[in-house]
Amino acid sequence: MKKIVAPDYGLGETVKSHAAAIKVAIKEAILPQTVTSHYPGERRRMPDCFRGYLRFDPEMCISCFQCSFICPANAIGMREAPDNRYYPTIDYGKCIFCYFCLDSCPGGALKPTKVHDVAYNDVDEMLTPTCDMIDMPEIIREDERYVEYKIDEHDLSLERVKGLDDLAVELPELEKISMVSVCVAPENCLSCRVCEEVCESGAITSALDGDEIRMTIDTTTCNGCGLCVKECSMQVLRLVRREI
Amino acid sequence: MAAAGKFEWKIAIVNKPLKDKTYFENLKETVIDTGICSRCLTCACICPVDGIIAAKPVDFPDYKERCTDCGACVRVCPRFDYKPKYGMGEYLEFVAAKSNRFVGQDGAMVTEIMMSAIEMGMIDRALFVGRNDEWMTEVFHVYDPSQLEMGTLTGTKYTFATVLKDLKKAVLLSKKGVGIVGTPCIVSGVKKLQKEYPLFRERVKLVVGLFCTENFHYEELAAFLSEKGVDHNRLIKTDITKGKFIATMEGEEEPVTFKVKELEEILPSGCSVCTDFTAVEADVSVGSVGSKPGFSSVAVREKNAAEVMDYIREKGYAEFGGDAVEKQLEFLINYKIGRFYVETAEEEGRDKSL
Amino acid sequence: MMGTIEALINLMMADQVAIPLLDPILNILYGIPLLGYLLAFILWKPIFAGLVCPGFATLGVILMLFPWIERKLVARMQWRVGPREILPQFGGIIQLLADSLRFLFQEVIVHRDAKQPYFVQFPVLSFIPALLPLLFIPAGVIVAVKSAYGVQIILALVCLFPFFILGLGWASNSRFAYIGTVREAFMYFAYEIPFIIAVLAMIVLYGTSDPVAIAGMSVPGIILNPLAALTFFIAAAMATSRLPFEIAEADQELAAGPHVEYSGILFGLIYVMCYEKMYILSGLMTILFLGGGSGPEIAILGDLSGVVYFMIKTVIVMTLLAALRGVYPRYRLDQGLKIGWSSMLIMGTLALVISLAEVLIL
Amino acid sequence: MMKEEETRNINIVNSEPLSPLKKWSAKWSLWPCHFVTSCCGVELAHAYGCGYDGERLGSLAMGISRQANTIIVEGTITRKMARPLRVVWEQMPDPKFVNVIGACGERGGIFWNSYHITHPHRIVPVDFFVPGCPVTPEALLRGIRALQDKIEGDDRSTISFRTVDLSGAGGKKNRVPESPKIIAPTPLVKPDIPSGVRWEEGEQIVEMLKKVLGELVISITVTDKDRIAIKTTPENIREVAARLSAEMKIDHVKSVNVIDVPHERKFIIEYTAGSYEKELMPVLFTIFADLRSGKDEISFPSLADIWMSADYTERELQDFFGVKFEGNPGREGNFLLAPDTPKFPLRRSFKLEEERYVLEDDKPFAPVIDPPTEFDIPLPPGLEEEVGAAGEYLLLVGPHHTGSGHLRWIMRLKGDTLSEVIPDPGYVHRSMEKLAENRLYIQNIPLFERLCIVDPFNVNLGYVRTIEKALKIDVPERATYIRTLMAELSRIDAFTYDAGIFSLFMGHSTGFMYLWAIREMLLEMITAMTGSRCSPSFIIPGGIRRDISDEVLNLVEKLPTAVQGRLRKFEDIFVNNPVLISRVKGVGVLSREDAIKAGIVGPFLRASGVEYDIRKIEPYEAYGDLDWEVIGADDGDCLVRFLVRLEEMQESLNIVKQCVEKLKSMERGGVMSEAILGEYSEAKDDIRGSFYRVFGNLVLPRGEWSTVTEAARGTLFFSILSDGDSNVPYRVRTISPSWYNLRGIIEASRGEKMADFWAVYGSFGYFPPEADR
Repeated sequence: MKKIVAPDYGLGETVKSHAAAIKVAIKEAILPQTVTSHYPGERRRMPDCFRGYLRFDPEMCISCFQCSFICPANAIGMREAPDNRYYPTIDYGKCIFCYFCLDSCPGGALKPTKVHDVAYNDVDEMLTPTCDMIDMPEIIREDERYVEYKIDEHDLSLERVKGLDDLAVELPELEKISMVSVCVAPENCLSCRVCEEVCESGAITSALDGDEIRMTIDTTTCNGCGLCVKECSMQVLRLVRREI
Repeated sequence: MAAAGKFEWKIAIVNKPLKDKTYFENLKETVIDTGICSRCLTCACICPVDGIIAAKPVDFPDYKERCTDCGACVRVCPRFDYKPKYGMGEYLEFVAAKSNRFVGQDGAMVTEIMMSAIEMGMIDRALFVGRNDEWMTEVFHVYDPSQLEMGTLTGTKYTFATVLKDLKKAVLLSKKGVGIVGTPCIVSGVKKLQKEYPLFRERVKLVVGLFCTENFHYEELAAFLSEKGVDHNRLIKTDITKGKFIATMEGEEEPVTFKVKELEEILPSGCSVCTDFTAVEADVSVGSVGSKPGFSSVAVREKNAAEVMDYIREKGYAEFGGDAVEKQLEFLINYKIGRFYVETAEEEGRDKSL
Repeated sequence: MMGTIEALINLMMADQVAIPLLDPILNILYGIPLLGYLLAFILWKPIFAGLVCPGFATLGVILMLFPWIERKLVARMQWRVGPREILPQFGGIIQLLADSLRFLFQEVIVHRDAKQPYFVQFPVLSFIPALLPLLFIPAGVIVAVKSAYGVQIILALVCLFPFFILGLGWASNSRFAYIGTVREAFMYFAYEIPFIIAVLAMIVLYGTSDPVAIAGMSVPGIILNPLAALTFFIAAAMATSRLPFEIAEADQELAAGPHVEYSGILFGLIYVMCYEKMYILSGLMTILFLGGGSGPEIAILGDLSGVVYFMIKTVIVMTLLAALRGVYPRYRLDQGLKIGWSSMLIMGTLALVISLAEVLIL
Repeated sequence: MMKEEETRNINIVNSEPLSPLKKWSAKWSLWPCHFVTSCCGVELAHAYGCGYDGERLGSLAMGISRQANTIIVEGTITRKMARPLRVVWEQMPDPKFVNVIGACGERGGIFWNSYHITHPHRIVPVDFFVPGCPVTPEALLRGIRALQDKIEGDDRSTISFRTVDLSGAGGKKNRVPESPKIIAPTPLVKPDIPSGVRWEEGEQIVEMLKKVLGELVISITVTDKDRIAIKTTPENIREVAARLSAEMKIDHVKSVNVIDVPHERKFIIEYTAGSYEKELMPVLFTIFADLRSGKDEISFPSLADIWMSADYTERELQDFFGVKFEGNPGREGNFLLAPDTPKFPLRRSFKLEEERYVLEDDKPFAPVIDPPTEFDIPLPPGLEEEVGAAGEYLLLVGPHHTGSGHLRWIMRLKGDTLSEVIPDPGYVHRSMEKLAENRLYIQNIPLFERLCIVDPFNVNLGYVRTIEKALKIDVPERATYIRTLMAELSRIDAFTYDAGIFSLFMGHSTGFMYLWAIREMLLEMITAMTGSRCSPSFIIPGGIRRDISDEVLNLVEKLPTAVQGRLRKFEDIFVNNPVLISRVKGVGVLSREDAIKAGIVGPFLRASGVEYDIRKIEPYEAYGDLDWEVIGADDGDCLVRFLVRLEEMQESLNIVKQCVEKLKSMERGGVMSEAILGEYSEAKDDIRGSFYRVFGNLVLPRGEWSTVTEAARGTLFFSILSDGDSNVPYRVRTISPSWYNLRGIIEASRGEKMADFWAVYGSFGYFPPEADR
């Protein structure tokens, strides 16, 4: 263990350290290393991975509920859209911007933005319905420049660039892991058709076939949301990798 | 694994007598409303939407909205197509035994068998019937002998248990297997489940049946007992010996006693049609009748149960008191069969009179 | 009647502030009746001293600007910007105007437990010791009241300050204010004696206590007796509760001590008073140690040249006092007392000895 | 009442004839009062620190409510804090304004169903709500700007959306899925289930224990490496503890825990103790006993006189469970909880609001919480009389005092000398342990991160390591280095925060600002790596969420020298300042024995001469492979406590350097353990797209899993009790370093001068949200 010894000042050291303190103060008063960014006149340019307000793309959504399930703050509620599909809504009065939802979204329907400086005058307005999440939100912007923090070997300095920072972010496309639902234990199936009811893509269908019920999973339309697997009370279904 | 295209499987449709009604309505009309429902809750166990509840009588309150009409309840109901079982049934051995490890009613052999099965690794959980402070029954998943310390798991409960309602959950959570303890009707339910669905065949590894004459509805029994002066808040122990019901209460030296016969007035109709006293279909049946006081009679019927018994013997967990006497059971077996015939006759008579 | 006015005007005209730069305009203005009289009145040196400089008008400007200077300076030391957006072109120079107007318009809360009449009176009354010394402080040759005992009078009035702070704290009837008050009282005893000794040393050295005479000395006091200057400076820091001696107000410990219960314009007054005190002590320091308004004559400004020098020096001293906030943490009460009673007392005594020695030798 | 209040202040500003002046002055002079309620206060400090400098907008962070005109409610308002909020609001002269920042203050954020929070807009009228958790300083300033606009007459939200028509061909009505939570019925709850790890020294210790304890115990089990569970009975536990303390030199308690097992009608009372003797350092001794819960009052013998470090924790559990610890010196009344909190909220019979996953109407979902009706917080009964009789007086510091943080210190003063400081914590108690019992394992990562958002990675790591230990997962090497790097950045983060507050307490705002400049750099780094300034939730079981690019690594590589450059100035102006040295040297001394007794941890314990650093004695992550030293000292006063941490920061920078070097030489990618990813092995570079699929059904093996982690301020204890079936934990116990150190503050400040309390307080780096949990 490296031991620290408290300094013991004699008169000389006292004067010296007084002088050192004053020297720093004078130096900074004359040539300050100011690091202030002048919000709202300018705004900090955040990295692309910054977690701000979310955007939503209904085309990519598979209504798998995973964003809602994972949300630690229960800020995401799925709401039935006019086309009878369930889409997420976000209550920013609860959202903690952890982006667990974005990381969970298997279809890539949730997209990040760098919007984060928002004030509401009514707490009920903070619930953002799906239909508002699709386009970039507009915020009041008074900035004319954006600031980039530059850190080099010597110091942190601010680099000011004229112009507006684009707050929309396009994340690089990731290789999607595509899953499909299959029945692994048909003999346990109760033919309760809960899977069919829960299936948003319509891949699971049932039909009467003589004195039997024929359950079908259309593996081409199945989007692998996994809800049927989760809801099946006998656990006869399983998600497996889609073979390409 | 899954090729592009279609994945198909087929399930046979279950017969329903009332064609234009849903399966649950079928069940309701043929079993529940006719009073032959034993309240074993096999239907509640299998119901995929978890809608059937252990009310009095068993019900699916919002089946109009929630029921998917899959027929599973009808498929597994042991009373839907009821063939009463009776007698002693087949068994490999019938012994009197007393656990050395556990204290309970009589020989505490139910506990011993289950705990040994867990110890052997045959099962990883056992479904017991416990009770809360109000003496209402509740399901208890036992994983470890230490859970028995609180002492509400052993002993007769006399009221209907909801243990089967939890079976599916237990089966799905279990990694090795599940053991279940129940009255003959529950055992029949489990056997029906096992017959219908491989899931239960694979996972329910041990079914312990109890000797049973009847069970009561909690509310009715509670009302009856309080009429007799039993305060369930202070109730410590109940027992039936020699045709007498004995309830010991905290702070009172003299227990309340009355004749068992008196209980017949609140006997549920489902029990009155039951003729199975010894849980004929169980893997092993346990009861107190047939052996000397302090011992349990154990009728080992299946191989898995025999393995457990061998294990108990090997470890010396139980003291064996020789063979149990089948003769002593005859009275109760016959009593139950007799009751059935009287009831049916009565009912038929009534029908005729209408 | 007319005669009296005439005499008065003559008296005023005889002692006018001479500003060569403005002479042409002034000469025209003097000719306008009434306005001329008014102008003559204002430019009459004693009145000018009281109303314009170093009196009210200057004080007002100082109070509006100096906290801004302080905030800007400290902000600079602290790698930030300080007030700005209110008037970005001028670095937010009118920040204090907004703050003081806000205080003016804000509700004044006199809480139930306060000693109510005094609670309101003390902040107002405290202006007496704050304003009176200004009459004796000469800005160059301009002074309101000439007195051979000017320095002593200033000293006496300045020493009244702590009593008002004690009063504030007492009237607030709050535990934090109470502790702050006690601390203020303790600190008062600690700095007062070295403070007076330091001034005494200078009076001994100069052989006079007339501020005008002292300010007119050829060699500034700081060169003659730097130790006395240092003692005075530290004592001034203590008296104005600047860091590292911001012990009575100690924001993090006592939540502003004696001022904790004040709100609205009453707090505004106290806030202003603190800066007034600083202004007066800095002015005194300028006179005693920095040669008052002396400096290379700027002919075109006439008498105002002394005023300008005086103001520049005073503001520098104030800035130095303010800058301490950026450099030092806070002492503990007992350490503050120890410094007052030991180091500073010794320093003050030594300063007195030096003065005596200089007087005797020279 | 509230409706009138809401418009009152803006009406005052609008009233003629001076209204333009009033508006203008109010607009440019919005002084927020010092009312730090929760962790968003960190970002408030940033907004008013040198990085953003709120003073530019005329908004001077002024401490005192009487002189300020704005309250910025920083996040959670607990039931206990609700009272001061109303009081502060009422103390403030009209016109006054309230902004709420942070999700917790709006609809509860991550604590939305906590039993201890309230909604501030039901207590005071609120002008603006700023979303975020924590909000960014820019968002906070946007709130100020919005308020300025409102004063000028333009009252609006600063965001607007373009509504897109979603209507399409109606499909079939779909079934709503059920909750993803799996909760096992009547689970097995047992703290001493062996995990099957071979640990030979453990066997020897068990032998030793058996000799010492003999008949007093029921069983002694080695449950895991470095954890031994001793089962005893309530009657014997005092004797067991006394013998362990006397004969085995087990000298401190790391955690006291109560586990409610209602279905078995019992409570398990658990003391996790440890020793600062060299050879026993890493071992956790869990001593537990079953306590039958009957209908009467339940009591258990207190061990506070044997191990003083158990004292406050026992008091806390008394509030939580209603288990009376017989013999605990605590006063009557609640210690941590507000007077009107539901009784015994951590019992399992107390149910929280369940999550809803489907929004049926447009109404946002949050439980309705009635605000408290009384606004004073009672003192412990009898205290005032007692103090009066002793010739002392009471000074109540906090919770809205400039130097109190978010708790109340009840000071007993004799003259200027502190005879005792009685802590009144719980103002930021957000019931994390209870919430954790109701959430998926994975959802608890951000939850626990809110313990301490100035030390996010370490808290994160503490929880995640516990899960990894239970699942026996090995983390890929690259991930361990990144985690170590992050943990060290986080350590610097916490130090700069604490040192900043320390300098502020010492009256030195320049020191504060200098550190805040360094913090801006650090947060810039953390944002570049993770995307969030203070709450990254980046470390997940099996690795980290995504790999870090080389550009970011290049940035991080430059950080140490840049930080050191600025740090030198800080040292010159603050650390070496003779005024500071004279202020803190020899103040608040805790000797080695006192320090251990009081149960303080981390650098503060090391400053008292105990060589205990979990990173060294039980190296986790990459610490074993790196070259660094443990820093300590002997004096145990405020100065060395501060200097030790300062030196530790240098050591951290050194570790950061080494980590970056190593990472640069490593191949990119593969930062998730494939064992946990299962079929989703493509996600090993970036978890995006598979997060829920991988972690949604994470279930821990049955048993209790405990870890200690060296967080910035010391030992962070996590213990997860899993029933083996549920995907939510049965009980999570966490004791944070600040909670341990609370006792240290009390002990060190005893007998010091009143002003020195802040030296002691600051030197301990106490962070109330971390302590209150």
